Amino acid sequence: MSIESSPVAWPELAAFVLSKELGDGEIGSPGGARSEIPLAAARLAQLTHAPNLMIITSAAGFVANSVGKAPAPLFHSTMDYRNIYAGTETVLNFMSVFNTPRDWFFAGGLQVDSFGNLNMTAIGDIKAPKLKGPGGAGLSYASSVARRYFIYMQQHSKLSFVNKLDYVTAMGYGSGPGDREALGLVGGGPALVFSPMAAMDFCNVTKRMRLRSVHPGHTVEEVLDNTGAEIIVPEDVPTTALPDAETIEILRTKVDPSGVLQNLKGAR
Amino acid sequence: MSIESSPVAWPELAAFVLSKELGDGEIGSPGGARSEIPLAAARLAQLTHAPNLMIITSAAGFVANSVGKAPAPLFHSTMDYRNIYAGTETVLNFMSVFNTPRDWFFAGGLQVDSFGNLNMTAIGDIKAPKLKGPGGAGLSYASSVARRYFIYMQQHSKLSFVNKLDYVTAMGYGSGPGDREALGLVGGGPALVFSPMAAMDFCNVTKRMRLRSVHPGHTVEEVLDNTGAEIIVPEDVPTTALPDAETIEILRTKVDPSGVLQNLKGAR
Amino acid sequence: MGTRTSKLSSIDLALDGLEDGQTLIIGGSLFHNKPMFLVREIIRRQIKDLIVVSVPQASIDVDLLISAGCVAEVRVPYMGFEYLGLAPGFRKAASDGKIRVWECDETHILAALEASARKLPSGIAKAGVGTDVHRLNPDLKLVKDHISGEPLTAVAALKPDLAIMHAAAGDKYGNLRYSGYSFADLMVAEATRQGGGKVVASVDEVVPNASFTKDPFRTNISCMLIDHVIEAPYGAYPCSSHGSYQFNEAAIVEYLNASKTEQGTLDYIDDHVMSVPSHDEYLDKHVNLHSLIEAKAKTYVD
Amino acid sequence: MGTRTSKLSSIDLALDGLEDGQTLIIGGSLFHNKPMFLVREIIRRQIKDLIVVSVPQASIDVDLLISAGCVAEVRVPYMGFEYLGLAPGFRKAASDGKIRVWECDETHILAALEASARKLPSGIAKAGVGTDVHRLNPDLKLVKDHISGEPLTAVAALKPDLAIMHAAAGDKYGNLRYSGYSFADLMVAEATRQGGGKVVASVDEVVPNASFTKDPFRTNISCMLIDHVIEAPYGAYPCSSHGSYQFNEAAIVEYLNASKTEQGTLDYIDDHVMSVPSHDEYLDKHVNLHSLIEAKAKTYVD
Repeated sequence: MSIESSPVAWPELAAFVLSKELGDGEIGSPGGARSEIPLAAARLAQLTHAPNLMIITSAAGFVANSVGKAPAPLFHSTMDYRNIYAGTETVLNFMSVFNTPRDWFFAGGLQVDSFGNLNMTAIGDIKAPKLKGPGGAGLSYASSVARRYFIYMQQHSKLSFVNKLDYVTAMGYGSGPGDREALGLVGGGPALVFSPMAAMDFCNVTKRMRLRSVHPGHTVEEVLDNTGAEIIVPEDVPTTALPDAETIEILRTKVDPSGVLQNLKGAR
Repeated sequence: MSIESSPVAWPELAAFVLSKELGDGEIGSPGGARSEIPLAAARLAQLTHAPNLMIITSAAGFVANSVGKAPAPLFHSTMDYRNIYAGTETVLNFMSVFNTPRDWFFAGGLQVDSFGNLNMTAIGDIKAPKLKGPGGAGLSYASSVARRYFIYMQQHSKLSFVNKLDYVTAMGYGSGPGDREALGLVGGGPALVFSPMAAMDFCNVTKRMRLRSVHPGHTVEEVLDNTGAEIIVPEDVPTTALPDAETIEILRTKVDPSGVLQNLKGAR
Repeated sequence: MGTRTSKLSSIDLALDGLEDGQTLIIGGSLFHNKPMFLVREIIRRQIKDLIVVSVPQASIDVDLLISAGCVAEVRVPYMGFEYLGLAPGFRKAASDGKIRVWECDETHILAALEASARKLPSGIAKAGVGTDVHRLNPDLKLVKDHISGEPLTAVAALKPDLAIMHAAAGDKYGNLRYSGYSFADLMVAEATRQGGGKVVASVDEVVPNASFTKDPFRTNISCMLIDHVIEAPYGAYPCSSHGSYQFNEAAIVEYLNASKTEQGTLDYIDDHVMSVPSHDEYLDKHVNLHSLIEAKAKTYVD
Repeated sequence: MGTRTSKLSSIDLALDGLEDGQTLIIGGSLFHNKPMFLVREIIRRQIKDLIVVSVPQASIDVDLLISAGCVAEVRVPYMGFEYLGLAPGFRKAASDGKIRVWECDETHILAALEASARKLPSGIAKAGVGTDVHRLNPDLKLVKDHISGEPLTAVAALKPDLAIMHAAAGDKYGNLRYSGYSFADLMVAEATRQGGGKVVASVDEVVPNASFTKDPFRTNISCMLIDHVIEAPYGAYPCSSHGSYQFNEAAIVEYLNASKTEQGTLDYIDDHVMSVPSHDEYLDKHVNLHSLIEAKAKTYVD
């Protein structure tokens, strides 16, 4: 079954896979590119296996838990005021946003390399870049303190998965094991990379990116043809599991009742 | 006329003299020893010559202006919740208390020397002090940033006005001109010292304490007999001016309607 | 007894002293609480070579200033339109080498602002360690921690000349209250005021001082940090006044579409800024009552 | 769908893990929001050699712990009873060399807590420059600013093992709301949680979670920072729960008077702590309804 013919849209699959990464009692921030997806992932986790998970809506300082609350629509932005109705229990003063735990956060990037380092700065010569990125946002901060984090890449291509970044905006595992510790980065580094084709994690020993699963409708060969970074490919790479009917039901009735994920550009 | 026979109690005189030091539009914090007096001074200033003066009640983060508001009683402590009724317009989050202007603040001390340096730490050997003071509070912080500050000494004696402090808790003018600048202290240093006997300012050139006025009922000789610090004594030292009837009226009906200052221990 | 001085100001008084080359900091974030009325006024005055700062995110506010030729340097951790795309004016000017980009993380700007607010010479952040940012931005210095010796980033206190921000309500003395989130506006005001700069706030509505004394825990920014208050209803339009009215997505997309060509950008600036010399005229020309009713309604969910 | 876990705890569970020699930080300031019920519980457990921290001010909370022999080191910028006098237990123990005093300014403790909250190795303050504090307290290091080179004080991140605080209201998940000022409690919770320690709050009243969702701007401390909540009505007594009930001045003076002699101190501790094994018994023995009505009334003015 390909994703095109699957019962879930591609952003729904992303939200589902990411939600399974989030543990009960954890505290984290959605955000990054396409923040609808991580926000949905976190709410889905709360309403399934992680009822004590707390969401901090990044720079908007809303701290929320949806369990036992009336369903609220999903919005495109974590800064949307209406997130106040999605189980917000505390509004942090802005500086306190940076004084709170991050068991995880979500990052995006123009480029990622095989050690999970990210470029959000620019492609090409910085003085006249081919593509000027939006900037570092809080990526370097969050990647330095968060217990772990998830990278969401909007495209899977040889231009976005590369062996050498044009610029390092946020450090993942640097050039391998021990680099984070040597620099005193207290956070654990990236845990998962999610793209339209596949999910990748990192080898515990080498800290190199490793193909974890390929989404329905895609193949290992296709992923490698579109990956410029040297990644580890295990002998058996499973297909990314789809959510069961009950989870889809929760996603569509409680997390995203207005169907924002299904209607995202390129969702199908 | 001596202070004993004067129409004002001694803490009222202190509040009056200190209020005259405060300029319109300024922002500052009462606090320090006997905070009723600086709080009354600041409110009196608001209700007389400084209607745009804003009071920050030190560590309690209440920002207040009494102009045009119903009179509220004066309380012994700037941390008393009831100060909320004394024209409080903003409650600062605690860390913001340290991000706000200080045109002035009030300090107390166990000892002061002739350059306005203060000891709040201890008298005697620090390992077994004769008198352990309450500690530095926020004196060193505030004295480093405030545009100027006022020192309120509860006693005027050779033990409290000394040439050499047992410990420097907050730096005034150090050992003279240029010392603050050399250390990068952006605040201007102490402006006035007020004691039960006299008011003292600091010579612009030498930064040494200088007798400015002697309170009714006291003499220059008496002040010097009770001062262990070497201070400048001008040829003519006036008597500290008493408030006029109108000011006393404002003080007693609007600033301190319940007579807290008149009933302070040792007020008469 | 004297009376308190009103800080209700004309726009001319509020922007008096703003000069080419100064450092301007803008409150709000992304599409929210952006003082767009004040941004348009600055463009109309054709101020040049500004160093523009905003944290954590800027969108149409800074992008419009860039497109209008007011900006020499951008200090914004995230310049973009989030789910609506990248920032067209910023991208083009950066690619053409027409602006300097002060590369940074949120925490670098915040550390620099906090240092100013606390009258400290510099601030520190862990962000930047292990990245290229120190090479790209020499104002960010890779240092060793005073105690542990581990690598950190140090940054000098940032003292803006002028801060502009937008709140839902203010009184004539300058107390400000937001309906929704106030983002970094308090820190922006603290850093600017403590650094010796001027703080100007537009508000949707001027309310009595008693509105603040009756619930001072709700005051977001104290009057002591504010120099000028200007009543500008819907002064954040087309951005939101967070919690009071939603941003107008269509109006922001209109800007993005216009920005696809140079002529489109010029026409947009003429239509939305230069040809409407006052806020009233701007509202008359570009904001209809129906969209405001909708923008208010969009702050709720069923 | 799972359900959320309640953090409503027994006192035994809440204080589990507290050991001799640990670092204890106490919320509130002076006579306000002091978690006196928890302080008494710690004394009853006869914990020794604590490093006790409180900022900006401590009074009967820390003084009682000292007099009861629980304290090895005091890290409090101001230890005293303000207009009621100096701190008797602290003064005596300091003069007798029975406790170490970590001399400091408010901003030293705050910089150390903020460093912990932000997961930074150290913090800086201008305070201390030009004073004797670096000589008296070697944990405060006189350093040169990374950028300007000017002298500053650096201090390592402070990571308490246990924080105790008192709020007016809390829900079973740990969200806290104060009626009046919350002083440094938010920073205390942030620093302790981020530093790996445990945060315990007593509340006068447990309220429904909906009480927080209906006005989340009023929540002072988020449940994500709190490990245990204990309902203890009048748990701050004889101190205030700021804005809910006033401190009982006579009861505090009673402590000061008792502390004039060694026997008086012992008797006080026996009477107010050791002889009353539970909060209910404490309230029955030492708090009468009339004084509570008065304490409530004293939070208003006419």
